[in-house]
Amino acid sequence: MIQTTIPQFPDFTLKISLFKDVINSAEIRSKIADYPFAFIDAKTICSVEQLMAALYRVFIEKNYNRIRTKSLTSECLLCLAPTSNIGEAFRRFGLKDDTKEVICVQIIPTEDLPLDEVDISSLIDGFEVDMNDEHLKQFCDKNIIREIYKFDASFQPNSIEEVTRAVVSAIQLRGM
Amino acid sequence: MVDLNTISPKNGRNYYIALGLEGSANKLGIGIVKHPIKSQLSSGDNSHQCDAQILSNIRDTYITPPGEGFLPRDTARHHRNWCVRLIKKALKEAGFNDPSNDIDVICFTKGPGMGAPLHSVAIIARTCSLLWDIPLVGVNHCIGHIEMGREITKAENPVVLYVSGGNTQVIAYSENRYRIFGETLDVAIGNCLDRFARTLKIPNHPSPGYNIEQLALKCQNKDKLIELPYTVKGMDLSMSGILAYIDSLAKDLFRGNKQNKLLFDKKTGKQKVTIEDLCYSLQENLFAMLIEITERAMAHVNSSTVLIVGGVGCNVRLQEMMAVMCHDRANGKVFATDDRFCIDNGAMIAQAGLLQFRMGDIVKDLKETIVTQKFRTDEVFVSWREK
Amino acid sequence: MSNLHHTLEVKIPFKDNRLATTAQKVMATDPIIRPESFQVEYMVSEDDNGTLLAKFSAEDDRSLRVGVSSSLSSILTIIETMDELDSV
Amino acid sequence: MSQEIIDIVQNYLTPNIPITLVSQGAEAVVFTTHVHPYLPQDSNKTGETKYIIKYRPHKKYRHPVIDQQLTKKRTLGESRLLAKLYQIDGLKVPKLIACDQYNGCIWLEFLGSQLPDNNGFSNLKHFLWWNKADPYNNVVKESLLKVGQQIGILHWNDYVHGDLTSSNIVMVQDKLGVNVWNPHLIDFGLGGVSNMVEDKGVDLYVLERAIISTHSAFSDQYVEWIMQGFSQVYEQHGATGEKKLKELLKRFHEVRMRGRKRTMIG
Repeated sequence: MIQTTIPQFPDFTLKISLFKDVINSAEIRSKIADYPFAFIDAKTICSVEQLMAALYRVFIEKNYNRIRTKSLTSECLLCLAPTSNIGEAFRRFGLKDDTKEVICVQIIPTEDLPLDEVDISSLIDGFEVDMNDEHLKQFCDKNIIREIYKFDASFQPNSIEEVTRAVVSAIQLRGM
Repeated sequence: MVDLNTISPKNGRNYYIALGLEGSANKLGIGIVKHPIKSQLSSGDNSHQCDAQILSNIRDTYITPPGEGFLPRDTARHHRNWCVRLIKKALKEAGFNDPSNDIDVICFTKGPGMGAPLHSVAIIARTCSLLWDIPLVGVNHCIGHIEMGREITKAENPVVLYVSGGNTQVIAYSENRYRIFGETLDVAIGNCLDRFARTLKIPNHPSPGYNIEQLALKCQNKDKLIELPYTVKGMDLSMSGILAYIDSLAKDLFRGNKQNKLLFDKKTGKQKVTIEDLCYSLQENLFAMLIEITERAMAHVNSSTVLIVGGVGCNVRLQEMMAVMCHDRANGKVFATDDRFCIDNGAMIAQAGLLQFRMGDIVKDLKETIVTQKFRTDEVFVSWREK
Repeated sequence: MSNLHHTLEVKIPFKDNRLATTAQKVMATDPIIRPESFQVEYMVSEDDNGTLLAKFSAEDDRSLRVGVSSSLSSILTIIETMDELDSV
Repeated sequence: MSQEIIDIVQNYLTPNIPITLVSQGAEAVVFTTHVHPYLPQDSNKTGETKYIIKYRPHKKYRHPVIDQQLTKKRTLGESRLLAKLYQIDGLKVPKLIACDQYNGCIWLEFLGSQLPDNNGFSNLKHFLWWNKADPYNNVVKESLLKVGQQIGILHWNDYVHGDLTSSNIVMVQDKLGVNVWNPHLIDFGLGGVSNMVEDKGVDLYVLERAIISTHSAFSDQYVEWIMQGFSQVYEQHGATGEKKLKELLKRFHEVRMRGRKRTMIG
């Protein structure tokens, strides 16, 4: 599990955990509204850098523009997307009933720590593994990522680093 | 080394007298300038410290009725009708009644500008030169503005923003040339303001640009700006697109075209925007672009001072904005002259011409007095300044 | 001069040869813009003293009229300058 | 003035991101920092990595509405351009890390290093001065051929730099080869899409003037090598390449003759 803050926005602490062989994605999906988490389909995330780039954008929009979704965690899904279509962002990055690998992102006001501790593992029926590039590389699906971010056919990345570069650019330049 | 005393004045006098004739656009200007002999001007780089005295500086502007621009033929006729009278008046004001003896050199605007008006003044300059047997000097209009500005403000090596009816240029001096660093790619800013004034049918007296400035000052909602195209391209800028767009807005306003959501409220149809708002937005937009290309040129030659010349330089808002920019750049300074010199005048032509004369640069054959509508600032070899 | 059939010769009397020569020099300076349709030559006449001779030729009456009127208005300006400002 | 800007940017970034001023141009102010904008501290791979922050300060002389629109448009424009250029095969530009168009801030990969025996930062200007003892050595030749190739790739893909001086080309030491340097193009503030032969001619002319004004003794050979590298890119594209190259070199010659305004390069 990663616990960190975005240097420029220390008022919020981010807790990011990764689960594999999850069997109750359908159940989680139905109760999504009750939890202050973002649940992300790990197939769509190729590196920690991609996810952190999106979280950075969440706080930029929050502090200097306006967030377009209900909460910071839902905004995280939108900020992952290459366009500002909220519905599509949720559909693409959110959990599907059969999602096996799940990323769970918690955004907690730093001063509320540690009170706001919620035991995620009780909710997610799967095995928690280290949230790192190595696991993400295993779980991500390059074709889905190519489709979501509409990579040009001529762009044939031969490393995760190159995929990350393209994806981070799209995230930073979303929809404006 | 620059020796500004290369040529000595007539009859052993210790001062030079130059008569300047300006008529490149709708302003006819006659000026008489006196330079005392100063020993320190025999060396060093002091062409901006001639202790010039303006003995006379008379101007008559050809004003056209509101909604109309000035045509070359009519402007030339105006200049022909008034020029001789103004020369006589200027000579009297300066206390000279024997010009062939009192005057060292006759300077006239060779270009750039409108052909017919330039030509009508050149005819008179040539005639006086032959009658009085006094040498002639052809002056570049823009260099006239620059040298007058430098002499009045004592700015030694400023970046020059030349903004008038016919020109929009950012100029910096280097290696004996006034080099153009950025310029308009289509219409000059003065021309742009004048044409918008015509669309608004506001008076041309004292000048269309001045009247736009007054309307802009009366703008009520200064925080809500009308968005206009911002077209700076590297060191250059273009204004024809902005003019076309704001003209269409003004016409929609006059016709009460309710479909234009920008001008009329969707539901109530109430007018949201006034012509004062249009004038204010146009000025803020055009001036912001001018200052941006000026700042870019200043960064390029790392200068922190700006001299604004040309008729539009009288605009107080432009001067204000330029001052803010200069202050932010290692608290530089902006220099501007008042409308005696900012607007086309004869004294500026006399000043620049006298500098050329003192360096021995005079017309040898009348063919050199043929006027030219196109006369780029960097075509002139600036002999009166250090390399 | 081949096809410039429309011609006109104007004699302008000046006080003396000095002023006539002055006028001739001033007017002869400027180039002809469209030589194929209009030409003019200025000379100080030998026989009558102090007279400027202007020989106009043009391809049609319109360009002749336009050319002549513009020259004459310049010459008028020269004369006014002489009247008002000649120091002699 | 710059202290005022440093305070504004430091306040915006919070003390968590200490910054060092690198340069202040008319357009933008450039800082460096060791703190990545969003990667968790520990996984910041080398810890020692530096990042560039390019900040477009608010211009007090401009009406706030114009200022905001411009800052947003240009910050986004430059970021979008960098992202597109990064995907062009063979073109070396800094990686885009983050972009905050509301505050006019772009985070970029830091390129370049300090040249040995304090010859300064490794931009092309200093790099050529560093080699002035042996001005035509092979390292210089290879490097300048590569500089030409980079500009060739940029122009072939119909992009122009807009302010191509020798300070906007950074020499990056190759990880593998000893004394092998790869030129990268930086600062696309005035760059953009253009298929205009004139704009490309001006790009080349600006670089030539920059090299002449700082390395006049050797500039003929240096410019020749650059043009050689430049031409190689076009020549790889067969007949159309040759045609376009001829047209471009002709316009470059015209711009040079016309003494395009930029005759005096800082």
